[in-house]
Amino acid sequence: MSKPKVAIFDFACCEGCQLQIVNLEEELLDLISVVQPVTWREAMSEKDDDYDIALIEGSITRPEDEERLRAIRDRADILVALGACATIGGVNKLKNNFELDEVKRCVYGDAADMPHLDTAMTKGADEVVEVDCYVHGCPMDKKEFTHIVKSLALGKEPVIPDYPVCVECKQRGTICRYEYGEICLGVVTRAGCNAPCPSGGLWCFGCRGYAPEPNVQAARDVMEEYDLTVEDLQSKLKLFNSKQEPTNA
Amino acid sequence: MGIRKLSTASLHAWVDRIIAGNRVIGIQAKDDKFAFAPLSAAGDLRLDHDVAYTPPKAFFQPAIETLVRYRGIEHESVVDDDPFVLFGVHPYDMVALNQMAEIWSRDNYDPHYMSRWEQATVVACDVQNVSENCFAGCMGTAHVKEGFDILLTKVGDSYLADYRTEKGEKLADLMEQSRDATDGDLRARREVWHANNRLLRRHELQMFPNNLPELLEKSYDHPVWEEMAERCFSCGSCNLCCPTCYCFDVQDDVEWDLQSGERKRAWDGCMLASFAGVAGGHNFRGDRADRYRHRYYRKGKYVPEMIGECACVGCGRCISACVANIANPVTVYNRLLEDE
Amino acid sequence: MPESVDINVHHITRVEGHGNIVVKANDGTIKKVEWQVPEAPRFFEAMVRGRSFMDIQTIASRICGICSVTHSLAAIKAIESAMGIQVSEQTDRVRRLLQHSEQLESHSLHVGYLVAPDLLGVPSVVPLVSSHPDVVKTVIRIHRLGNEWMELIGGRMTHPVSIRPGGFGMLPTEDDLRGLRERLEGIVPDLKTLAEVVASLAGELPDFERETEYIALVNPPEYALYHGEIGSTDTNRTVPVDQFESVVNEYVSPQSTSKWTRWHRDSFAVGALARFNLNAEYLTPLAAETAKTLGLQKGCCNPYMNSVAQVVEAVQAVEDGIQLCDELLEAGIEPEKPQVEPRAGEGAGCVEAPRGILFHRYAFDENGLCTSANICIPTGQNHGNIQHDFEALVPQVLPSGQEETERLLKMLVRAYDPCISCSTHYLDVRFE
Amino acid sequence: MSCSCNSTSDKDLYVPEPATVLKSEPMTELERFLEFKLASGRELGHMPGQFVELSLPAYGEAPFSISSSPTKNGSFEMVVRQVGNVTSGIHRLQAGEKVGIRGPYGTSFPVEDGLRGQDIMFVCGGIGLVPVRSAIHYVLDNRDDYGDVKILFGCKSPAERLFTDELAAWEERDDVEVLQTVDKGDESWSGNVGVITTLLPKVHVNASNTAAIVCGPPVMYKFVIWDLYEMGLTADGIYVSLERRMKCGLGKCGHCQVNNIYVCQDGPVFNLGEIEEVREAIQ
Ligand SMILES: Cc1cc2nc3c(=O)[nH]c(=O)nc-3n(C[C@H](O)[C@H](O)[C@H](O)COP(=O)(O)OP(=O)(O)OC[C@H]3O[C@@H](n4cnc5c(N)ncnc54)[C@H](O)[C@@H]3O)c2cc1C
Ligand code: SF4
Ligand code: SF4
Ligand code: SF4
Repeated sequence: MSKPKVAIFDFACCEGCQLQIVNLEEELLDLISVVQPVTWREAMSEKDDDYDIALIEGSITRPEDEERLRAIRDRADILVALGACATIGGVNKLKNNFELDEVKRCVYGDAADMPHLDTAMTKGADEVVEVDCYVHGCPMDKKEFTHIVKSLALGKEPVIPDYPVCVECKQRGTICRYEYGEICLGVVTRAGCNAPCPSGGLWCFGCRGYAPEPNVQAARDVMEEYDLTVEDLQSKLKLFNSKQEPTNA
Repeated sequence: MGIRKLSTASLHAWVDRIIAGNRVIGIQAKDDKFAFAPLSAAGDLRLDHDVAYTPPKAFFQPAIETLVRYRGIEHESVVDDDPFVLFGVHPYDMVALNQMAEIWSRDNYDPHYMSRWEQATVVACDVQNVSENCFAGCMGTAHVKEGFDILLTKVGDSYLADYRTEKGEKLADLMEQSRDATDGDLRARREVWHANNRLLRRHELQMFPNNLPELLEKSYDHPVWEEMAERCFSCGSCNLCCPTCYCFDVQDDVEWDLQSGERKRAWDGCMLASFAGVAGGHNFRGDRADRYRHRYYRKGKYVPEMIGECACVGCGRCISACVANIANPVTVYNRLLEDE
Repeated sequence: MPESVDINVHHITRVEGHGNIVVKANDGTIKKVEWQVPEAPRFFEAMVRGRSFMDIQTIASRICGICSVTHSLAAIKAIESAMGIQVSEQTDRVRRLLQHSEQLESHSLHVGYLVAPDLLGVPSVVPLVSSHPDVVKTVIRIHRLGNEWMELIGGRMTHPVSIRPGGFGMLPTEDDLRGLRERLEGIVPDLKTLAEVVASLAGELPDFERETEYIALVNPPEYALYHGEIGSTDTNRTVPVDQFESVVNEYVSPQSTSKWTRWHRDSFAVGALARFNLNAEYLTPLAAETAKTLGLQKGCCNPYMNSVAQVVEAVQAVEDGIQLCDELLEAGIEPEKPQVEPRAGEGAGCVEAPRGILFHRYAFDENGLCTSANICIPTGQNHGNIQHDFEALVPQVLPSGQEETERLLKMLVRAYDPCISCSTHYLDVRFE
Repeated sequence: MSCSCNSTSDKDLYVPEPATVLKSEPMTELERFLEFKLASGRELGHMPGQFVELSLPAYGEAPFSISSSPTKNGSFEMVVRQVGNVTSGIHRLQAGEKVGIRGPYGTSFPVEDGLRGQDIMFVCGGIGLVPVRSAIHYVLDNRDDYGDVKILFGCKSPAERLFTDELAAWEERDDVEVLQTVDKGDESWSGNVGVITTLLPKVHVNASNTAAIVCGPPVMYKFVIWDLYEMGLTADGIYVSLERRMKCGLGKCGHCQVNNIYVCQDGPVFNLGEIEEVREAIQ
């Protein structure tokens, strides 16, 4: 089997996920022993439209980006969504909670009506095209990324956790954020990141999207016990999971 | 073997001598909780801890461990045999470790777990401060009679060190300024045990634990399972923090050569949604309530039927860990008893 | 020789974010020289409205993956200023220690992975792996340390989680700090090697100068990165951070619709070179020596030298990092439990990001919910200056032909180390 | 039913031993037939109904029943349905390649002693034929030791039928009664159409001397067992093989636990009498 050709594309995002690829350091050399990058604007000048695997970073926020993504989908055998912006729309989806016109006016004032400032509702990649594989997280976890690349190279379905972040907190011995009276979305969020946020002194804000069958209703029910409000919870859920069911906690 | 008495100061001096020659894992402060961690000075040891946040099983069955290393089809067993001293294990956790040793060694002997167990010198310590949810007194685990190499009990301002094994004696040999315990000391120690039996009851189980299998036998269709599970996140916290839960998952990690790598096992939990799911989408315990019930049955019936002891040792960790506040075994078992 | 060129670099490579270069000249007459930024706008200032002050850092960090630490710090400082919070000396030190990790990580990434290929005439770092393996390994070691340092203090690489309003949610232990200190000491030889390599290639940097106003934080007698006021090479007057709007003077350029900035001149520059020009005398000893080795002198106005200034700053970050470790270890680490009661207010926060001075301003209501935000980003501040550099450079280099012109323009853009995804929270350019 | 694995303290039961693929060929769209030989040359030493953990480095391990009879020497056979990672990896195996084997594990159909002299009825749905085939061969290779032998086999569609040659050969024999059905027929199929329970009324059994061996998808058991009771069989005369998620095969990982039973150790073959009262066992 010849090395699969990989192309990396970015849409609206902070490029932190691409940075995680660079952060592989020496392992980057191992990576290119298994796959052959042919297009990667942030790191190399060469470009090639012939590729097997397309890695998509960023959310889709403009009609022209949808077209670009469709063209990429057509060329790629496997399309991988890289990071929260691409997998679930990520933080960019916060915008969807406002009137779009008002959002533009807020940032651009009188210039807001100019056509190039047009923005549409933010979408994750799979709201535009079919996605074969998800690398969750904001930013994605580089270890999980390498696991996924190796799996693709082996023709294997990557094993992505389908349980909540709590599991990884317990595995790490991290003290539960609820012990500090804070809302942590770990209970409804898909693990796989190794819980860096709760372990690093923050709560989980749900960047990996919901775990399968999240019990959001239960989360709503327990708020009172911690002197927290459902509004607090809703607000937290919106941060990374706006307009993605089930948000109506 | 024997029982020695030493002052708190000599205890510290003794611990420092142990540290000088051994890898010591000791109970220490972690934020405003306590956790076992590598100990570098006796001053960091907190024998007054209420409960170790993560149970000591983590040092025998690590959260993630390598079982086998492979290169192509050549497989090689990976067994950790680095000796260590585990310092400050509470009695209920000691009971849990004893159960685990029984389970991991019976039928199919597990060299990975058992090697660590055999290499460990366990210094248990009677409880000085009760954690908010401990109910060990109800489970008969407020005090432990065996399994440890040394048992420390604080009596007044001093400690009694009861060493039972050769490994324990080796450590005890490092004590300076200690004397044999007197009958009076032993009486004082018995009082501590009695007191602890009363104090470690933050929740009161209305029955003896050995009646649980019978009670559960009759409770399979009780509404409590559905009612409680309604609020369950299927987060597995109650499993993973439990000193007697040992279920695991196994996955292969592969190197970049795509040929060699490691087969690893990691903590798993029967409360997690896909625990009993198989390829093709069928899930043998797809309902939250079924999973919820399974955990209580496992603690109160299945494991007891296997090893003859209740698998809940009353540490109360699951009660604290459950965000939904539904994981309290005492609440559930009492409810079953009430409705009988 | 009258030259005709038609340069249209659609999405310049090896920079963070999307930028275009358009140059059109007919028979030596320059028709068009433009630096364009077609990055999709992301509307951060609008998105943060209604969010709790406790979530602002999490969101602000996402403006840019490469400067996530400094965006976080600027946001936190603004929040604390709005809520009237004083942080402890320990918090202050640990934050500065964290900021240095990003300086090291970002500068080594930029110089090693993005600029070095230009200096060595290859399209990416990949060919260097076989042609200059030792250099690549050195860069990797430095970059890795920057990242692991960031992870240690910030809780992870990229988008730190330990920083909270009022203090840290997670602090390094004293053992951590001792370990870090040792590693920082250990990286010094690699930094020296890097400096030597860059010095040996400095001849490849174009000899182009343009009188420029440089703007950076100043806080004598330190090489200001975290505290201080806004200084300029055009004036001795400094401006308090809270008045940053009067410095950046955002305006809409007639040639493009992006908001540009200017103070005393048509444009100004921020970044490593700006900081060096304003603060060189306060460099730590080895950093000062490195500047000498590299031939970098105060008053330099060759934008290509920004990459060289970054190397100097990488050394500075490590030296000052060691100093901060020592100070922290001497004082001993005290647990922190930041508890902040929200109150209504408004505040600005400023830090030096790797790419230059960065401003955040937020207003909150009495529940601590954000009511408005203004974020002014270094790359945004540099866009105008890049344009003016282009205008000065193109006539000089046009005779060397299309290819060379294009190469030098791309190198120029890269020298600024633009972080375009940052800048597009508010900036967009009309382009054809 | 005995468990053949014994505990030793000096051996790591997680370390598989190498085996060579002798044959690997497609059977149906989803199933592949594989024949293996242990590299050490030793016989696997299994009994019908037992399984092994097959390990494919980098892909993982999964449990598979041994489909060949212990009466066949020198090699053992498996049929693997492609459903996930390990099974997809196995489907790419070619003759000559190596895999890892742990086992045999679990209980077996008591063909060796318990069932001698009895009439035996095999009831298999789909891939359930795979483990049962081991017992069928065992019984047919010792044909004189048993009474009447009936094989009932049902499949979703004709294309999914396994071991069609062997089924045909068994049909030819006059000492075996073979009945087959498919849930949904097509032009290639002239036999019975209907679920497997539609075959049961067609056979006559001497209930007091008949043992039924039942294996198939989870949904099948309840219905088949119900009908067997109707026919007069008792739980003690019915043997089932259960499938659960499995990781270790050693009674530790907890995945296969059904109430207090570990399917990997106490099963996969159970006398129905043992588990009839066990909730969750037969769904
Ligand atoms: C006793 C027993 C005998 C079996 N015999 C056969 C057989 O002869 N032929 C055949 O094709 N299949 C058989 N299976 C099912 C087979 O084990 C699964 O299809 C296989 O585990 C799927 O693995 P996978 O990696 O391809 O799928 P994935 O979905 O990628 O599974 C990942 C892991 O989950 C577990 N798992 C998933 N599905 C099952 C399952 N159905 N049973 C147990 N564990 C599972 C395994 O540990 C597996 O490694 C048997 C199962 C058991 C328990
Ligand atoms: S802990 Fe939560 S927010 Fe943090 S990386 Fe994991 S999923 Fe994302
Ligand atoms: S069930 Fe709960 S109380 Fe009982 S041993 Fe486990 S964690 Fe402790
Ligand atoms: S900890 Fe509570 S919510 Fe989580 S799985 Fe256990 S019972 Fe359910």
